[in-house]
Amino acid sequence: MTFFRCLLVLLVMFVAPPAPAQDDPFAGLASGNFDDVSAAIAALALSGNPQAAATIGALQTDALFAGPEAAVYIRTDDGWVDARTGQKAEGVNEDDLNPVRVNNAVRRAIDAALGSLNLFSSSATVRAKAAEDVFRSRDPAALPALARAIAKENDAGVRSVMVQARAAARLADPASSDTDKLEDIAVIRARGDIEALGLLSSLHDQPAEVATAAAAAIASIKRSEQLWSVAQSVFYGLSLGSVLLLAAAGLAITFGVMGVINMAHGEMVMLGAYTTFVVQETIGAHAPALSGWSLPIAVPLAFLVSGAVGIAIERGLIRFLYGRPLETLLATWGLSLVLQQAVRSLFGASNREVSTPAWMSGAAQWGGLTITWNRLTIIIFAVMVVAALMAALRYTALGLRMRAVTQNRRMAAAMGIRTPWIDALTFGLGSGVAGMAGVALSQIDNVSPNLGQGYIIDSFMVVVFGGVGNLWGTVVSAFTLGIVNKFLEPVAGAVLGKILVLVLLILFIQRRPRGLFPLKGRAVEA
Amino acid sequence: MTRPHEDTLLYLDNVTVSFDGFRALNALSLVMERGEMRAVIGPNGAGKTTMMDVITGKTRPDEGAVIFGRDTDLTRLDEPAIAALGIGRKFQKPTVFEPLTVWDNFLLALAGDRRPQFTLWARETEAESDRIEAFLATTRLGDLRHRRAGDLSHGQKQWLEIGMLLAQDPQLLLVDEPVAGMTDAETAQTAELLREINRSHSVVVVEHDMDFVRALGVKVTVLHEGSVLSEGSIDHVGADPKVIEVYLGR
Amino acid sequence: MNRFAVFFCVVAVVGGAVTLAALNLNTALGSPWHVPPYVVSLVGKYLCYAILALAVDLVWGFGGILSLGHAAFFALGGYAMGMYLMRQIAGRGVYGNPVLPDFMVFLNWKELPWYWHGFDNPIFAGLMVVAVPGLLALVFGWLAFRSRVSGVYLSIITQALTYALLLAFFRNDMGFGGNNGLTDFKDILSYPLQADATRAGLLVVTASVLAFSLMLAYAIVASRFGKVLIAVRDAESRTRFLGYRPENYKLFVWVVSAIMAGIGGALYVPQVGIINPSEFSPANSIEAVIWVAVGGRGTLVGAVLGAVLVSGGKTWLTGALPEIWLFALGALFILVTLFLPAGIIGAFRRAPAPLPAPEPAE
Amino acid sequence: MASVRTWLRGACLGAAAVALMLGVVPAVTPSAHAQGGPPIKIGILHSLSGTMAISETTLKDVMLMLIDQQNKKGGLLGRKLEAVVVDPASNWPLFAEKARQLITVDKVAVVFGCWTSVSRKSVLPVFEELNSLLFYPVQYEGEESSKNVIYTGAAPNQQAIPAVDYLAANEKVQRWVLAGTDYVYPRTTNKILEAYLKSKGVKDEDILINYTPFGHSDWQNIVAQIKKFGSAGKKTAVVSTINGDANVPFYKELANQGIKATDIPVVAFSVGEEELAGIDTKPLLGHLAAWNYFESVNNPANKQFIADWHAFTKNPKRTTNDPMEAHYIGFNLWVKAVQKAGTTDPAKVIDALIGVVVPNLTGGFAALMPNHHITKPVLIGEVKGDGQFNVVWQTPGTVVANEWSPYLEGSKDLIADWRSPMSCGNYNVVLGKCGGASK
Repeated sequence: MTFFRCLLVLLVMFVAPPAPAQDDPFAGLASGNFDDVSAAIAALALSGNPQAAATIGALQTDALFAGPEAAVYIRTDDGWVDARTGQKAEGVNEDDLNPVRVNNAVRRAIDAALGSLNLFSSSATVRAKAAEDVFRSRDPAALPALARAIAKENDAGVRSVMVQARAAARLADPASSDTDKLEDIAVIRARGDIEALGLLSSLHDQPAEVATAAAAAIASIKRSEQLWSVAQSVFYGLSLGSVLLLAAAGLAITFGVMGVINMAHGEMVMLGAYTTFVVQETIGAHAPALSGWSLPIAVPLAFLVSGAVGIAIERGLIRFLYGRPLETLLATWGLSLVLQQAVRSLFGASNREVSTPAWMSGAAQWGGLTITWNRLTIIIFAVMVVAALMAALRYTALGLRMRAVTQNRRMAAAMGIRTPWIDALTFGLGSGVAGMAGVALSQIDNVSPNLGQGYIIDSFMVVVFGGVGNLWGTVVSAFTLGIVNKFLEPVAGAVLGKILVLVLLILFIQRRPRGLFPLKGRAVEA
Repeated sequence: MTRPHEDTLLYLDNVTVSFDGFRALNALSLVMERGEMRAVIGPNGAGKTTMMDVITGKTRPDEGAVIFGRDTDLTRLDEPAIAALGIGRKFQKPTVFEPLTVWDNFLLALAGDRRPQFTLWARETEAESDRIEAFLATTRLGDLRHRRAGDLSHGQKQWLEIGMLLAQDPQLLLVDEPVAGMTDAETAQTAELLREINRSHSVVVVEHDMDFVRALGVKVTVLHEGSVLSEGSIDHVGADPKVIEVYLGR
Repeated sequence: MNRFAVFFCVVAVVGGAVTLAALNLNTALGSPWHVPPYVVSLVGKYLCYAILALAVDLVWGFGGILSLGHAAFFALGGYAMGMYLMRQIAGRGVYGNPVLPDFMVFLNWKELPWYWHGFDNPIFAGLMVVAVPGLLALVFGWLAFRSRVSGVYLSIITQALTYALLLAFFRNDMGFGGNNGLTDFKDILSYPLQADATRAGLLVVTASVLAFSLMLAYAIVASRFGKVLIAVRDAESRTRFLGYRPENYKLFVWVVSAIMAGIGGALYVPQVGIINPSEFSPANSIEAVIWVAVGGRGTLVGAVLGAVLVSGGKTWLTGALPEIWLFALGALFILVTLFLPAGIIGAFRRAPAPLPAPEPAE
Repeated sequence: MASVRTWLRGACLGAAAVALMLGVVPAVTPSAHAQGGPPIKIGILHSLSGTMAISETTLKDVMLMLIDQQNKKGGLLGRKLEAVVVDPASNWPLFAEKARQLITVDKVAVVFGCWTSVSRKSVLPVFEELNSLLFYPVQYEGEESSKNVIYTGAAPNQQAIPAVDYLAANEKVQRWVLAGTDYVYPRTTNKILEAYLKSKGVKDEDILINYTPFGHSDWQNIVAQIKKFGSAGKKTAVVSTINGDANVPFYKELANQGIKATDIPVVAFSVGEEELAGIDTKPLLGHLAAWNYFESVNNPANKQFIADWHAFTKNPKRTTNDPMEAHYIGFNLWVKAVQKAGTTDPAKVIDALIGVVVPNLTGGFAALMPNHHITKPVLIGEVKGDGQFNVVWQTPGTVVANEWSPYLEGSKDLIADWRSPMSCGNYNVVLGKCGGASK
């Protein structure tokens, strides 16, 4: 508590001119004016009022309400609490209350007020985050607190962030000495990320020596940034490639292995995404404790749903059309219209929200590389799906039969394999894989009836570019197309980049009419 | 590149073809005289069809040369160019143009200008009709002239295809398993037909059916694992211990 | 596909169009015989689709080339016509700029891009309607057929072609009006487009072009060239061993078909009043293939019938069952492929003679 | 002097035309005043399938609700209203075909419809030719004023410019990313904004313009580029005219790359409650949108509207959005004008419409101005955690639309005024004549 008091006293010395509602900061909170609310937050933090932390915290979670005559209440699970007294408030009529609204300026004031306090939190992550907040706010007022926090800090990682925060704050402080500033620039230069660049670029009116050091640091960060950007593009490319791979993997089975031109493939992906939505809603309604797990739970379910629909399609439609690939194309096109409209009738035309679990949100910084968790998860997921698919084809009895049937149907039938069932299961497998792709795509794209449409053309391109009938070809092709696209995009722009990829693909097919990895041998030639 | 001698029509020199490491033809060399009929036999996978593919330009060899006539290297040409030189081919599975009539099948096969700018304006001439009539007679398909080729029986399709081959008027005919799936009577008739063709054309016959080969009574080349195992009359190769081992030994 | 069917179709198309046009122009508004202008422009649109369907049937039904990008040629022809119509507006646009189309004015373009020059001349524009799709088809076809790209590979790269063009024409920097495309046309060859007589005239012209295309297509497929083409479709490698060069045959029919589609597109634009990049969308190309499949592949007349019936059905269903018409349309495609494999025309043939499946992906 | 004479001549012609119409029309529709006649048909031209169904289906539903409510109030002119719904399937030529069908076959009195500019452009000649009436409810790029279209959505100055002003004043933004989908609305809006920002002293190097294709789904580089652009030491904001489907992946990427509204705020002109319904908004707190209506506006009329909407759709979670309010205003404008004119004949209703004032849902009034656009308040909202917007700023009154932007070279001298005698959609005030820019 003493630290808290000291900090507040120090804050008084540096904080902006006093707000009009300083006598009663709570009245400021109830004013409905964003400037007054921001001022009230700062004033409340200074006031030493024991209710300050609770009130500001409530504001952050949208739980603060203003009533008539500048009354301020906090909404809690057990009812209304008067913010001034911390006592339970009786007889509050919700219709008289208005939420205390927050805008970005207020949000920054909240971050600043809470941020400095948290430098002394018992949790290392909270301290690190607080230091990061100070780094971003570059508020010289936080310097004394930082100094003590650094002295007290045992965790090396948190400590280095605090040092960076101190550097940022000192650089923004006109009172700092040049020696300190030079040292600070070195610290920031070592941090070397985009925030560091932003901070250094914003330095103005510095002594010549400091300005030179800053310019050198900027140049150095920019140089390393350029090197990292290659790695970053590779990551983007892998990420795009993994999306393409997921979308195309199922098609590599149904189209590549079975030769069925399934225009409703995209709809299988869409069904997977909607399955994810339904799973999430069901879990949210009946087992909220599991909600972080809804994605892993959705994966097998999406496989089953899309797989079952796939088997139904094969039994009901496609089996009548074997040997007539182009008729299959038309019938499945009709089917895709029906499926889209069915989903539209069932779930409505608008997007459905599939939320991202906490463990997939945000990004990690690795050198100059930003790696977003959801993308990384999708890359890993894609690789796992394809590995499982290959293993299933190679090592399971079903896979063996599938290969036998696709290689020599009559011989397989003669050996007692029930080929119609194998056809249905193969098609179901391909569709199920598409369904799993839908789970991943729900994380980065719209969950709407049109979801599948956006991927069908790309999927066919990937399979054809890789070489029909070759799963490895599909893998190489997906990642190649992804990476080429992402290297072209910064140069040519998103649209031209995509056009270029398509043109290159057309030219490539002219050179190698059977894709990257054609199946060779007489069987194919005949 | 030297040719063995003046009368050589086709000379395969050290031809090698491999698919994914599997050698379908392994340094195959073969000489054929003008006017000769040659039977090529061998177990499955011996490289018979691949040899035909190489001669007709469908497959490019990894090594070696195929010399046709005086000094034409077939490995540099594609299928239509080779066909234009006068090499005709009949496939193992009869492939005729099923939606077209028997008559039209012959019409398309007749030697003549193959370019689109010709066929677009071409009208059937008297001479063409006469020749088609002649082939209809040779192949005994006269009554079926207006039937769709797809409606013919298997044997009739085989004959139609051989007839179309004749209509091309090639110097060399490559015939792949002409009697597969035929009745004994049809087989005998086919052997007769081939001998008749051989009077004016050189012929290579690939066949499994030993009786048929014997009935042809021509020089036989035995292929095994992409190379020539033995060559000579049917009795000669039949007595060759290597041949016996390959055919009977496993 | 026989002479009689083609003749009947030609008579029906031209006769029907002339009758409609006459009834539209020469009867009073209240008369039971009156044909409203709505029907005239609707039928005109269907007939343009029929030309596209015919073009698809020529390459798919007879050449075995399943193009999933034929709408690209249709749209290119349409754009050439649209550029002409745009130049005809000259000074009557909302900004009154004598040269620049409106969309260039408000995007602050200072002068006409080079490729827009000449389009004020109807003869040049007409030439481009033929030349642009024709040249694109020539280059694309020459590359593809020479390297023996066929089967699904060819279908997929035709789709890539139209998709690339779709993206390209969406770009505003291309100078074709971006997503909005070209619209707000005033007149064609100095006839006002909104006049009933112009509409009726366009209908008759479209019908005549369709009839001519039908006869041309019939002449091609009935010639010895056509027989070779069918041979190529069903047994491409066999024709090679006979000494034919399938690539040349395919290329010729491909270019003819592209030009036909381009002309169809050029006639389509003045009748619907807009051309924009969505005409390039792969779905449109697939729809054109579906018209042919519904009518009967390889029958020419079936393509015309399929285009008119499916488009007509779409017009009716989107009005009558707006909420569920996709179910009906989707079901139609499924049922036709399952129960009428040779299309409507095929179902009426004496002997069931389904087309042999084309060679497996080569 | 010449220009005045031309103006007079134009005015006379216009007046003559109006007189002619007045003389002719009653003969065609003699029963317009009859009580209890056949139902009045109202065309609804919104895509129910295809890519635009996602946005337009809701507008079809809201029209059905409004018509239903009017019928419960006893209809209009003593007649019932009847909706004619068609599906133009996100296919632009089909829009024109369906418009013609609605007007000539179904003989509707008015059409409410279209979302994209291209669909409006496609049907425009049809409405002008047949002299019918279209209510267009979506914010658009301006640069148009047709006699036969009532624009109830915002023109750029009713949305974009106030938003930029807000950011510059309240967030002290100095660097701007103008990111949009590559089509005419973002192009024009960004052209206008660029000119506007430069007129406010923003330098070239502080403006980054980026265009992406429709339905763009991989935003990794672009978001990284924005982050980089924002690291130059000046407060940076993104002005997004990204369209429809592309928004969800864009915001998901923003959230994942950790771009917070307190660092780099994004203000969007095409993202409303409906679009946010597909996104988890917790990471997006504080990003902004500029509209003329938000569902969260606290106002009795809006509460009633939302309650009616939930009851009509039997779904207490259905959101409302800006284009729905536009249809609400448009429908009421039309009803009032029909009552004023005493007929549903479009030619007369068009004349009666100008000057009609109806309440909007944000506590003010919408008046139809002579340029066929309505007056609108501009609201800036910040995204809340529950997918709603928190209104943080609002224009003090309503704003009149600049259908022709003063910031564009070609249109700075143009105005629209559909009152006789001028009766012109592109009147050049410099040349003093109807029909385009001075060049």
